Amino acid sequence: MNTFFFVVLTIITVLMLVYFYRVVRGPSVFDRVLGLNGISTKAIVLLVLIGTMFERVDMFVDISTGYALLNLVGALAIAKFLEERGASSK
Amino acid sequence: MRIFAGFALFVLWLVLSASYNILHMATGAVVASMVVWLSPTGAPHVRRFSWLAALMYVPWLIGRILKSGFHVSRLILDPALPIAPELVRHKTKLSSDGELVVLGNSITLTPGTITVEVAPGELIVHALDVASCEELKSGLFDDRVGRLFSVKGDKK
Amino acid sequence: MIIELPLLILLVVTAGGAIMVKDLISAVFILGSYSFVLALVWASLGAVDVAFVEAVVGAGLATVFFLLTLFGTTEKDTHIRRPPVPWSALLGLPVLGLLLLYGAGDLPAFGDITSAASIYISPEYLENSVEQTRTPNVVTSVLMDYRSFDTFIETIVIFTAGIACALILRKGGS
Amino acid sequence: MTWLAIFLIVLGLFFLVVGSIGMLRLPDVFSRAHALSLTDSLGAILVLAGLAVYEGFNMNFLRILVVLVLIYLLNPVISHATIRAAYRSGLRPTDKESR
Repeated sequence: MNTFFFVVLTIITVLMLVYFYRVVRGPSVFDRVLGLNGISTKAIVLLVLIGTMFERVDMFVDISTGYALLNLVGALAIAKFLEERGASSK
Repeated sequence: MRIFAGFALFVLWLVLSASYNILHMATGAVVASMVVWLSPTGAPHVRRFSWLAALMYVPWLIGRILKSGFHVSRLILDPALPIAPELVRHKTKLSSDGELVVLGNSITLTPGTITVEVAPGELIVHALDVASCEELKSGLFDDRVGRLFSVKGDKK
Repeated sequence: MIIELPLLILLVVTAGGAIMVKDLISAVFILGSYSFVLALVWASLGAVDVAFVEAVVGAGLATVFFLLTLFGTTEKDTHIRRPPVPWSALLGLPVLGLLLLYGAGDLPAFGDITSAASIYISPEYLENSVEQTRTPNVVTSVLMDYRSFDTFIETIVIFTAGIACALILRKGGS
Repeated sequence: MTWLAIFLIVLGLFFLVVGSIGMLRLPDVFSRAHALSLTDSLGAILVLAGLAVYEGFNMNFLRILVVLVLIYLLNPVISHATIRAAYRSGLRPTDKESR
Protein backbone atom coordinates (compact mmCIF):
# COMPACT_ATOMS: atom_id res chain seq x y z
CA MET A 1 0.00 0.00 0.00
CA ASN A 2 2.87 2.34 0.75
CA THR A 3 4.22 1.82 -2.77
CA PHE A 4 0.85 2.84 -4.14
CA PHE A 5 0.86 5.98 -1.99
CA PHE A 6 4.35 6.77 -3.17
CA VAL A 7 3.26 6.49 -6.79
CA VAL A 8 0.31 8.78 -6.05
CA LEU A 9 2.64 11.27 -4.38
CA THR A 10 4.97 11.25 -7.38
CA ILE A 11 2.11 11.79 -9.82
CA ILE A 12 0.71 14.68 -7.82
CA THR A 13 4.19 16.21 -7.64
CA VAL A 14 4.50 16.03 -11.41
CA LEU A 15 1.08 17.69 -11.70
CA MET A 16 2.30 20.45 -9.41
CA LEU A 17 5.08 20.96 -11.93
CA VAL A 18 2.44 21.52 -14.63
CA TYR A 19 0.76 24.18 -12.51
CA PHE A 20 4.17 25.64 -11.84
CA TYR A 21 4.62 26.01 -15.58
CA ARG A 22 1.42 28.08 -15.55
CA VAL A 23 2.80 30.20 -12.71
CA VAL A 24 6.00 30.88 -14.64
CA ARG A 25 4.57 31.39 -18.11
CA GLY A 26 0.97 32.47 -17.53
CA PRO A 27 0.38 35.50 -19.72
CA SER A 28 -1.63 37.49 -17.21
CA VAL A 29 -1.10 37.83 -13.50
CA PHE A 30 -4.37 36.00 -12.84
CA ASP A 31 -3.02 32.89 -14.53
CA ARG A 32 -0.24 32.93 -12.00
CA VAL A 33 -2.71 33.27 -9.14
CA LEU A 34 -4.75 30.36 -10.50
CA GLY A 35 -1.64 28.24 -10.77
CA LEU A 36 -0.71 29.09 -7.19
CA ASN A 37 -4.20 28.08 -6.04
CA GLY A 38 -3.87 24.75 -7.81
CA ILE A 39 -0.51 24.16 -6.16
CA SER A 40 -1.86 24.97 -2.73
CA THR A 41 -4.84 22.62 -3.14
CA LYS A 42 -2.43 19.86 -4.09
CA ALA A 43 -0.22 20.72 -1.12
CA ILE A 44 -3.21 20.20 1.18
CA VAL A 45 -3.90 16.80 -0.37
CA LEU A 46 -0.21 15.86 -0.23
CA LEU A 47 -0.03 16.72 3.47
CA VAL A 48 -2.83 14.30 4.28
CA LEU A 49 -1.20 11.74 1.99
CA ILE A 50 2.17 12.06 3.74
CA GLY A 51 0.37 11.78 7.05
CA THR A 52 -1.24 8.55 5.91
CA MET A 53 2.13 7.19 4.82
CA PHE A 54 3.63 7.99 8.22
CA GLU A 55 0.50 6.76 10.01
CA ARG A 56 0.27 10.08 11.84
CA VAL A 57 -2.79 11.51 10.11
CA ASP A 58 -3.99 13.20 13.28
CA MET A 59 -0.95 15.46 13.33
CA PHE A 60 -0.86 16.25 9.64
CA VAL A 61 -4.56 16.94 9.30
CA ASP A 62 -4.25 19.86 11.70
CA ILE A 63 -1.66 21.43 9.46
CA SER A 64 -3.62 20.92 6.33
CA THR A 65 -6.62 22.53 8.01
CA GLY A 66 -4.45 25.51 8.84
CA TYR A 67 -3.11 25.49 5.30
CA ALA A 68 -6.60 25.59 3.83
CA LEU A 69 -7.68 28.51 6.03
CA LEU A 70 -4.50 30.53 5.46
CA ASN A 71 -4.69 29.82 1.78
CA LEU A 72 -8.13 31.41 1.75
CA VAL A 73 -6.87 34.53 3.52
CA GLY A 74 -3.84 34.88 1.26
CA ALA A 75 -5.77 34.29 -1.94
CA LEU A 76 -8.47 36.78 -0.96
CA ALA A 77 -5.83 39.41 -0.15
CA ILE A 78 -4.08 38.85 -3.48
CA ALA A 79 -7.38 39.05 -5.35
CA LYS A 80 -8.31 42.27 -3.54
CA PHE A 81 -5.02 43.91 -4.47
CA LEU A 82 -5.14 42.76 -8.05
CA GLU A 83 -8.64 44.09 -8.39
CA GLU A 84 -7.32 47.57 -7.67
CA ARG A 85 -4.13 47.30 -9.63
CA GLY A 86 -5.81 45.84 -12.68
CA ALA A 87 -4.68 43.79 -15.61
CA SER A 88 -1.93 46.23 -16.48
CA SER A 89 0.52 44.26 -14.37
CA LYS A 90 1.84 41.34 -16.29
CA MET B 1 -29.42 29.73 15.86
CA ARG B 2 -26.53 31.15 17.86
CA ILE B 3 -26.68 28.31 20.34
CA PHE B 4 -26.61 25.91 17.44
CA ALA B 5 -23.57 27.66 15.93
CA GLY B 6 -21.77 27.45 19.26
CA PHE B 7 -22.57 23.78 19.54
CA ALA B 8 -21.27 23.15 16.00
CA LEU B 9 -18.03 24.94 16.82
CA PHE B 10 -17.67 22.86 19.99
CA VAL B 11 -18.15 19.63 18.03
CA LEU B 12 -15.52 20.81 15.53
CA TRP B 13 -13.15 21.44 18.43
CA LEU B 14 -13.80 17.95 19.79
CA VAL B 15 -13.10 16.36 16.42
CA LEU B 16 -9.89 18.30 15.88
CA SER B 17 -8.45 18.09 19.38
CA ALA B 18 -9.32 14.45 20.14
CA SER B 19 -8.27 14.69 23.77
CA TYR B 20 -11.23 14.30 26.03
CA ASN B 21 -10.07 15.30 29.48
CA ILE B 22 -11.92 17.99 31.35
CA LEU B 23 -9.32 20.70 30.68
CA HIS B 24 -9.39 20.43 26.89
CA MET B 25 -13.15 20.14 26.69
CA ALA B 26 -13.66 23.13 28.97
CA THR B 27 -11.24 25.17 26.87
CA GLY B 28 -13.17 24.18 23.77
CA ALA B 29 -16.47 25.20 25.31
CA VAL B 30 -15.05 28.56 26.41
CA VAL B 31 -13.47 29.26 23.04
CA ALA B 32 -16.59 28.27 21.12
CA SER B 33 -18.81 30.49 23.21
CA MET B 34 -16.29 33.34 22.91
CA VAL B 35 -16.32 33.07 19.12
CA VAL B 36 -20.10 33.07 19.03
CA TRP B 37 -20.24 35.95 21.45
CA LEU B 38 -17.72 38.06 19.52
CA SER B 39 -19.12 37.41 16.06
CA PRO B 40 -21.71 39.90 14.84
CA THR B 41 -25.34 39.16 15.56
CA GLY B 42 -28.10 39.25 13.02
CA ALA B 43 -26.76 36.41 10.91
CA PRO B 44 -27.31 36.58 7.13
CA HIS B 45 -30.85 37.38 6.29
CA VAL B 46 -32.33 33.92 5.84
CA ARG B 47 -36.06 33.51 5.65
CA ARG B 48 -36.27 29.89 6.62
CA PHE B 49 -33.85 27.09 6.34
CA SER B 50 -35.00 23.54 5.85
CA TRP B 51 -32.60 20.90 7.11
CA LEU B 52 -34.39 18.13 5.27
CA ALA B 53 -33.88 19.94 1.96
CA ALA B 54 -30.22 20.47 2.86
CA LEU B 55 -29.80 16.74 3.43
CA MET B 56 -31.34 16.14 0.03
CA TYR B 57 -29.31 18.91 -1.59
CA VAL B 58 -25.80 17.67 -0.81
CA PRO B 59 -26.02 14.25 -2.54
CA TRP B 60 -27.82 15.87 -5.46
CA LEU B 61 -25.01 18.42 -5.79
CA ILE B 62 -22.33 15.70 -5.60
CA GLY B 63 -24.07 13.74 -8.34
CA ARG B 64 -24.36 16.93 -10.38
CA ILE B 65 -20.64 17.69 -9.92
CA LEU B 66 -19.61 14.18 -10.93
CA LYS B 67 -21.79 14.32 -14.04
CA SER B 68 -20.54 17.67 -15.27
CA GLY B 69 -17.02 16.69 -14.20
CA PHE B 70 -17.04 13.85 -16.69
CA HIS B 71 -18.57 16.16 -19.26
CA VAL B 72 -15.83 18.77 -18.85
CA SER B 73 -13.15 16.07 -18.83
CA ARG B 74 -14.42 14.89 -22.20
CA LEU B 75 -14.27 18.47 -23.47
CA ILE B 76 -10.69 18.91 -22.31
CA LEU B 77 -9.43 15.56 -23.52
CA ASP B 78 -11.05 15.96 -26.94
CA PRO B 79 -8.26 16.74 -29.44
CA ALA B 80 -10.44 19.34 -31.14
CA LEU B 81 -11.11 21.19 -27.85
CA PRO B 82 -14.80 21.91 -28.63
CA ILE B 83 -15.37 24.68 -26.11
CA ALA B 84 -17.49 27.77 -26.58
CA PRO B 85 -16.86 29.98 -23.55
CA GLU B 86 -19.33 32.76 -22.96
CA LEU B 87 -20.47 35.12 -20.24
CA VAL B 88 -24.09 34.72 -19.27
CA ARG B 89 -26.23 37.14 -17.33
CA HIS B 90 -28.30 34.91 -15.16
CA LYS B 91 -31.42 36.44 -13.68
CA THR B 92 -32.57 34.84 -10.48
CA LYS B 93 -35.38 35.41 -8.02
CA LEU B 94 -33.10 34.66 -5.09
CA SER B 95 -31.96 37.83 -3.42
CA SER B 96 -30.97 37.29 0.20
CA ASP B 97 -27.32 36.87 1.11
CA GLY B 98 -27.54 33.29 2.25
CA GLU B 99 -29.29 32.12 -0.89
CA LEU B 100 -26.84 33.95 -3.14
CA VAL B 101 -23.87 32.44 -1.31
CA VAL B 102 -25.18 28.91 -1.66
CA LEU B 103 -26.18 29.46 -5.27
CA GLY B 104 -22.90 31.07 -6.31
CA ASN B 105 -20.84 28.49 -4.46
CA SER B 106 -22.74 25.63 -6.07
CA ILE B 107 -22.39 27.14 -9.52
CA THR B 108 -18.65 27.63 -9.05
CA LEU B 109 -18.20 24.17 -7.60
CA THR B 110 -19.86 22.57 -10.60
CA PRO B 111 -17.26 22.17 -13.34
CA GLY B 112 -18.18 24.06 -16.46
CA THR B 113 -19.65 27.13 -14.80
CA ILE B 114 -18.05 29.81 -12.64
CA THR B 115 -19.70 32.76 -10.93
CA VAL B 116 -17.97 35.96 -11.94
CA GLU B 117 -20.07 38.72 -10.40
CA VAL B 118 -22.81 38.59 -7.82
CA ALA B 119 -25.55 41.14 -7.30
CA PRO B 120 -28.99 40.63 -5.75
CA GLY B 121 -31.16 39.13 -8.45
CA GLU B 122 -28.45 38.80 -11.04
CA LEU B 123 -25.34 36.69 -11.47
CA ILE B 124 -22.77 36.92 -14.21
CA VAL B 125 -21.64 33.39 -14.95
CA HIS B 126 -18.89 32.17 -17.21
CA ALA B 127 -19.85 28.92 -18.92
CA LEU B 128 -17.37 26.71 -20.69
CA ASP B 129 -19.66 25.35 -23.38
CA VAL B 130 -23.24 25.38 -24.61
CA ALA B 131 -24.36 22.36 -22.60
CA SER B 132 -23.28 23.85 -19.26
CA CYS B 133 -24.89 27.10 -20.29
CA GLU B 134 -28.21 25.44 -21.10
CA GLU B 135 -28.11 23.56 -17.84
CA LEU B 136 -27.67 26.78 -15.95
CA LYS B 137 -30.39 28.55 -17.87
CA SER B 138 -32.90 25.81 -17.17
CA GLY B 139 -33.07 27.24 -13.64
CA LEU B 140 -32.39 23.92 -11.97
CA PHE B 141 -29.98 25.39 -9.46
CA ASP B 142 -32.26 28.26 -8.51
CA ASP B 143 -35.09 25.82 -8.00
CA ARG B 144 -33.05 23.58 -5.75
CA VAL B 145 -31.47 26.38 -3.73
CA GLY B 146 -34.86 28.03 -3.45
CA ARG B 147 -36.28 24.83 -2.03
CA LEU B 148 -33.37 24.82 0.43
CA PHE B 149 -34.63 28.10 1.82
CA SER B 150 -38.24 27.04 1.29
CA VAL B 151 -39.13 29.64 -1.31
CA LYS B 152 -41.79 28.25 -3.60
CA GLY B 153 -42.10 28.82 -7.33
CA ASP B 154 -38.81 30.48 -8.07
CA LYS B 155 -38.41 28.79 -11.37
CA LYS B 156 -37.70 31.38 -13.98
CA MET C 1 14.39 8.39 2.45
CA ILE C 2 12.80 8.10 -0.93
CA ILE C 3 9.58 9.95 -0.11
CA GLU C 4 11.25 13.33 -0.33
CA LEU C 5 12.84 12.76 -3.71
CA PRO C 6 10.05 14.09 -5.99
CA LEU C 7 9.46 16.96 -3.60
CA LEU C 8 13.15 17.83 -3.56
CA ILE C 9 13.31 17.87 -7.35
CA LEU C 10 10.28 20.15 -7.45
CA LEU C 11 11.92 22.33 -4.79
CA VAL C 12 15.05 22.80 -6.89
CA VAL C 13 12.97 23.59 -9.97
CA THR C 14 10.86 26.20 -8.18
CA ALA C 15 13.91 27.80 -6.54
CA GLY C 16 15.65 28.02 -9.91
CA GLY C 17 12.55 29.50 -11.48
CA ALA C 18 12.29 32.20 -8.82
CA ILE C 19 15.85 33.28 -9.58
CA MET C 20 15.75 33.01 -13.35
CA VAL C 21 12.48 34.78 -14.06
CA LYS C 22 12.68 38.35 -15.38
CA ASP C 23 9.56 39.82 -13.90
CA LEU C 24 9.31 40.51 -10.19
CA ILE C 25 5.59 39.84 -9.81
CA SER C 26 5.94 36.36 -11.26
CA ALA C 27 9.00 35.89 -9.05
CA VAL C 28 6.75 36.59 -6.05
CA PHE C 29 4.26 33.93 -7.09
CA ILE C 30 6.99 31.42 -7.84
CA LEU C 31 8.42 32.09 -4.41
CA GLY C 32 4.97 31.37 -2.97
CA SER C 33 4.86 27.98 -4.68
CA TYR C 34 8.43 27.35 -3.52
CA SER C 35 7.25 27.91 0.05
CA PHE C 36 4.43 25.40 -0.38
CA VAL C 37 6.87 22.76 -1.62
CA LEU C 38 9.36 23.55 1.14
CA ALA C 39 6.62 23.18 3.74
CA LEU C 40 5.79 19.79 2.26
CA VAL C 41 9.44 18.77 2.56
CA TRP C 42 9.50 19.83 6.21
CA ALA C 43 6.30 17.89 6.82
CA SER C 44 7.72 14.77 5.21
CA LEU C 45 10.79 15.09 7.43
CA GLY C 46 8.48 15.10 10.43
CA ALA C 47 9.15 18.74 11.43
CA VAL C 48 5.50 19.65 11.45
CA ASP C 49 5.85 22.90 13.37
CA VAL C 50 8.45 24.23 10.95
CA ALA C 51 6.18 23.23 8.09
CA PHE C 52 3.36 25.19 9.64
CA VAL C 53 5.49 28.31 10.08
CA GLU C 54 6.77 28.00 6.54
CA ALA C 55 3.23 27.80 5.21
CA VAL C 56 2.04 30.75 7.29
CA VAL C 57 4.99 33.08 6.79
CA GLY C 58 6.44 31.95 3.46
CA ALA C 59 3.37 31.21 1.43
CA GLY C 60 0.88 33.51 3.12
CA LEU C 61 2.39 36.59 4.70
CA ALA C 62 5.49 37.02 2.54
CA THR C 63 3.52 36.79 -0.71
CA VAL C 64 1.07 39.44 0.44
CA PHE C 65 3.85 41.71 1.72
CA PHE C 66 5.87 41.35 -1.48
CA LEU C 67 2.80 42.17 -3.55
CA LEU C 68 2.03 45.18 -1.37
CA THR C 69 5.57 46.43 -1.92
CA LEU C 70 5.41 45.82 -5.66
CA PHE C 71 2.20 47.80 -5.95
CA GLY C 72 4.08 50.75 -4.57
CA THR C 73 6.49 50.60 -7.49
CA THR C 74 6.15 51.41 -11.16
CA GLU C 75 6.26 49.12 -14.17
CA LYS C 76 9.86 50.05 -14.86
CA ASP C 77 11.09 48.82 -11.50
CA THR C 78 9.48 45.41 -11.64
CA HIS C 79 11.27 44.27 -14.78
CA ILE C 80 14.85 43.49 -13.97
CA ARG C 81 17.79 43.25 -16.30
CA ARG C 82 20.37 40.81 -15.06
CA PRO C 83 24.04 41.38 -15.79
CA PRO C 84 25.77 38.39 -17.37
CA VAL C 85 27.06 35.87 -14.85
CA PRO C 86 30.82 36.17 -14.30
CA TRP C 87 32.99 33.21 -15.29
CA SER C 88 34.45 32.87 -11.82
CA ALA C 89 30.98 32.20 -10.39
CA LEU C 90 30.13 29.76 -13.16
CA LEU C 91 33.28 27.78 -12.40
CA GLY C 92 33.46 28.20 -8.65
CA LEU C 93 29.90 27.48 -7.58
CA PRO C 94 29.64 23.96 -9.08
CA VAL C 95 32.95 23.07 -7.41
CA LEU C 96 31.60 24.38 -4.10
CA GLY C 97 28.41 22.40 -4.57
CA LEU C 98 30.34 19.22 -5.30
CA LEU C 99 32.45 19.79 -2.20
CA LEU C 100 29.31 20.21 -0.10
CA LEU C 101 27.81 17.04 -1.56
CA TYR C 102 31.05 15.21 -0.84
CA GLY C 103 30.97 16.46 2.72
CA ALA C 104 27.30 15.50 3.09
CA GLY C 105 28.25 11.91 2.33
CA ASP C 106 29.87 11.66 5.76
CA LEU C 107 26.80 12.85 7.64
CA PRO C 108 24.85 10.18 9.55
CA ALA C 109 21.61 9.00 8.02
CA PHE C 110 18.41 10.82 8.97
CA GLY C 111 17.15 9.47 12.29
CA ASP C 112 20.25 7.32 12.88
CA ILE C 113 20.28 6.33 16.57
CA THR C 114 24.02 5.62 16.61
CA SER C 115 25.02 9.05 15.31
CA ALA C 116 27.00 11.40 17.52
CA ALA C 117 24.15 13.84 17.98
CA SER C 118 21.81 11.12 19.20
CA ILE C 119 24.33 9.55 21.61
CA TYR C 120 26.20 12.48 23.07
CA ILE C 121 23.90 15.28 24.19
CA SER C 122 20.32 14.69 23.13
CA PRO C 123 19.52 11.96 25.71
CA GLU C 124 20.78 14.22 28.46
CA TYR C 125 18.47 17.02 27.34
CA LEU C 126 15.56 14.66 26.97
CA GLU C 127 16.05 13.02 30.36
CA ASN C 128 16.94 16.01 32.49
CA SER C 129 14.94 18.78 30.90
CA VAL C 130 11.95 18.56 33.24
CA GLU C 131 13.86 18.54 36.51
CA GLN C 132 16.44 21.08 35.38
CA THR C 133 14.19 23.63 33.73
CA ARG C 134 10.66 22.79 34.96
CA THR C 135 9.36 23.09 31.40
CA PRO C 136 7.23 20.25 30.03
CA ASN C 137 8.09 21.01 26.37
CA VAL C 138 11.62 19.93 25.43
CA VAL C 139 11.84 22.20 22.41
CA THR C 140 11.07 25.19 24.59
CA SER C 141 13.62 24.22 27.20
CA VAL C 142 16.32 23.69 24.58
CA LEU C 143 15.55 27.05 22.99
CA MET C 144 15.08 29.12 26.10
CA ASP C 145 17.40 27.43 28.62
CA TYR C 146 20.13 25.32 27.07
CA ARG C 147 20.65 27.67 24.17
CA SER C 148 19.46 30.85 25.79
CA PHE C 149 22.38 33.06 24.74
CA ASP C 150 21.97 31.97 21.16
CA THR C 151 18.27 32.77 21.26
CA PHE C 152 18.95 36.02 23.09
CA ILE C 153 21.32 37.28 20.42
CA GLU C 154 18.98 36.15 17.65
CA THR C 155 16.25 38.20 19.30
CA ILE C 156 18.60 41.18 19.50
CA VAL C 157 19.27 40.90 15.77
CA ILE C 158 15.57 40.80 14.95
CA PHE C 159 14.88 43.69 17.30
CA THR C 160 17.64 45.78 15.72
CA ALA C 161 16.27 45.03 12.27
CA GLY C 162 12.81 46.09 13.43
CA ILE C 163 14.15 49.35 14.83
CA ALA C 164 16.04 50.05 11.61
CA CYS C 165 12.91 49.43 9.53
CA ALA C 166 10.90 51.73 11.79
CA LEU C 167 13.56 54.45 11.47
CA ILE C 168 13.70 54.19 7.68
CA LEU C 169 9.97 54.00 7.09
CA ARG C 170 9.10 56.71 9.61
CA LYS C 171 6.99 59.46 8.14
CA GLY C 172 8.20 63.05 8.21
CA GLY C 173 11.86 62.13 8.67
CA SER C 174 14.46 64.51 7.34
CA MET D 1 -12.36 -1.29 2.00
CA THR D 2 -8.85 -0.90 0.68
CA TRP D 3 -10.08 -1.50 -2.85
CA LEU D 4 -12.72 1.19 -2.48
CA ALA D 5 -9.99 3.56 -1.27
CA ILE D 6 -7.77 2.72 -4.23
CA PHE D 7 -10.69 3.19 -6.61
CA LEU D 8 -11.52 6.62 -5.17
CA ILE D 9 -7.89 7.76 -5.23
CA VAL D 10 -7.38 6.62 -8.81
CA LEU D 11 -10.58 8.36 -9.88
CA GLY D 12 -9.39 11.52 -8.14
CA LEU D 13 -6.02 11.23 -9.82
CA PHE D 14 -7.78 11.01 -13.18
CA PHE D 15 -9.51 14.33 -12.53
CA LEU D 16 -6.30 15.90 -11.26
CA VAL D 17 -4.50 14.86 -14.45
CA VAL D 18 -7.34 16.15 -16.63
CA GLY D 19 -7.34 19.42 -14.71
CA SER D 20 -3.64 19.85 -15.33
CA ILE D 21 -4.04 19.10 -19.03
CA GLY D 22 -6.81 21.68 -19.14
CA MET D 23 -4.56 24.16 -17.38
CA LEU D 24 -2.11 23.72 -20.26
CA ARG D 25 -4.56 23.57 -23.16
CA LEU D 26 -7.33 26.05 -22.48
CA PRO D 27 -6.94 29.46 -24.07
CA ASP D 28 -7.68 32.19 -21.49
CA VAL D 29 -7.93 32.85 -17.75
CA PHE D 30 -11.65 32.25 -17.53
CA SER D 31 -11.52 28.83 -19.16
CA ARG D 32 -8.48 27.84 -17.14
CA ALA D 33 -10.45 28.54 -14.00
CA HIS D 34 -12.79 25.75 -15.11
CA ALA D 35 -9.87 23.34 -15.21
CA LEU D 36 -8.92 24.46 -11.70
CA SER D 37 -12.49 23.94 -10.50
CA LEU D 38 -12.34 20.41 -11.92
CA THR D 39 -9.16 19.78 -9.96
CA ASP D 40 -10.45 21.34 -6.78
CA SER D 41 -13.97 20.07 -6.56
CA LEU D 42 -13.43 16.57 -7.87
CA GLY D 43 -9.77 15.58 -7.89
CA ALA D 44 -8.70 16.74 -4.45
CA ILE D 45 -11.95 15.72 -2.82
CA LEU D 46 -11.97 12.22 -4.28
CA VAL D 47 -8.35 11.65 -3.23
CA LEU D 48 -9.12 12.90 0.27
CA ALA D 49 -12.22 10.71 0.43
CA GLY D 50 -10.11 7.74 -0.61
CA LEU D 51 -7.59 8.46 2.13
CA ALA D 52 -10.40 8.84 4.65
CA VAL D 53 -11.87 5.49 3.65
CA TYR D 54 -8.43 3.93 3.91
CA GLU D 55 -8.12 5.23 7.46
CA GLY D 56 -11.29 3.40 8.42
CA PHE D 57 -14.13 4.79 10.47
CA ASN D 58 -12.44 6.34 13.45
CA MET D 59 -11.49 9.84 14.57
CA ASN D 60 -9.08 10.34 11.67
CA PHE D 61 -11.91 9.68 9.26
CA LEU D 62 -13.82 12.60 10.76
CA ARG D 63 -10.75 14.83 10.66
CA ILE D 64 -10.04 14.18 7.01
CA LEU D 65 -13.72 14.87 6.49
CA VAL D 66 -13.22 18.29 8.11
CA VAL D 67 -10.44 19.10 5.63
CA LEU D 68 -12.64 17.87 2.80
CA VAL D 69 -15.53 20.09 3.82
CA LEU D 70 -13.15 23.04 4.20
CA ILE D 71 -11.87 22.56 0.64
CA TYR D 72 -15.45 22.17 -0.51
CA LEU D 73 -16.47 25.47 1.06
CA LEU D 74 -13.36 27.58 0.54
CA ASN D 75 -12.03 26.74 -2.90
CA PRO D 76 -15.06 28.04 -4.83
CA VAL D 77 -14.67 31.29 -2.89
CA ILE D 78 -11.02 31.52 -3.91
CA SER D 79 -11.56 30.86 -7.60
CA HIS D 80 -14.57 33.18 -7.64
CA ALA D 81 -12.49 35.96 -6.04
CA THR D 82 -9.68 35.49 -8.55
CA ILE D 83 -11.99 35.45 -11.52
CA ARG D 84 -13.91 38.45 -10.23
CA ALA D 85 -10.64 40.34 -9.87
CA ALA D 86 -9.78 39.44 -13.46
CA TYR D 87 -13.22 40.57 -14.65
CA ARG D 88 -13.22 43.82 -12.72
CA SER D 89 -9.75 44.76 -13.85
CA GLY D 90 -10.93 44.68 -17.43
CA LEU D 91 -10.07 41.24 -18.75
CA ARG D 92 -12.77 39.70 -20.92
CA PRO D 93 -13.10 36.18 -22.30
CA THR D 94 -12.03 35.85 -25.90
CA ASP D 95 -15.50 34.93 -27.03
CA LYS D 96 -18.73 36.88 -27.30
CA GLU D 97 -20.74 38.24 -24.42
CA SER D 98 -24.38 37.32 -24.74
CA ARG D 99 -27.55 38.52 -23.10
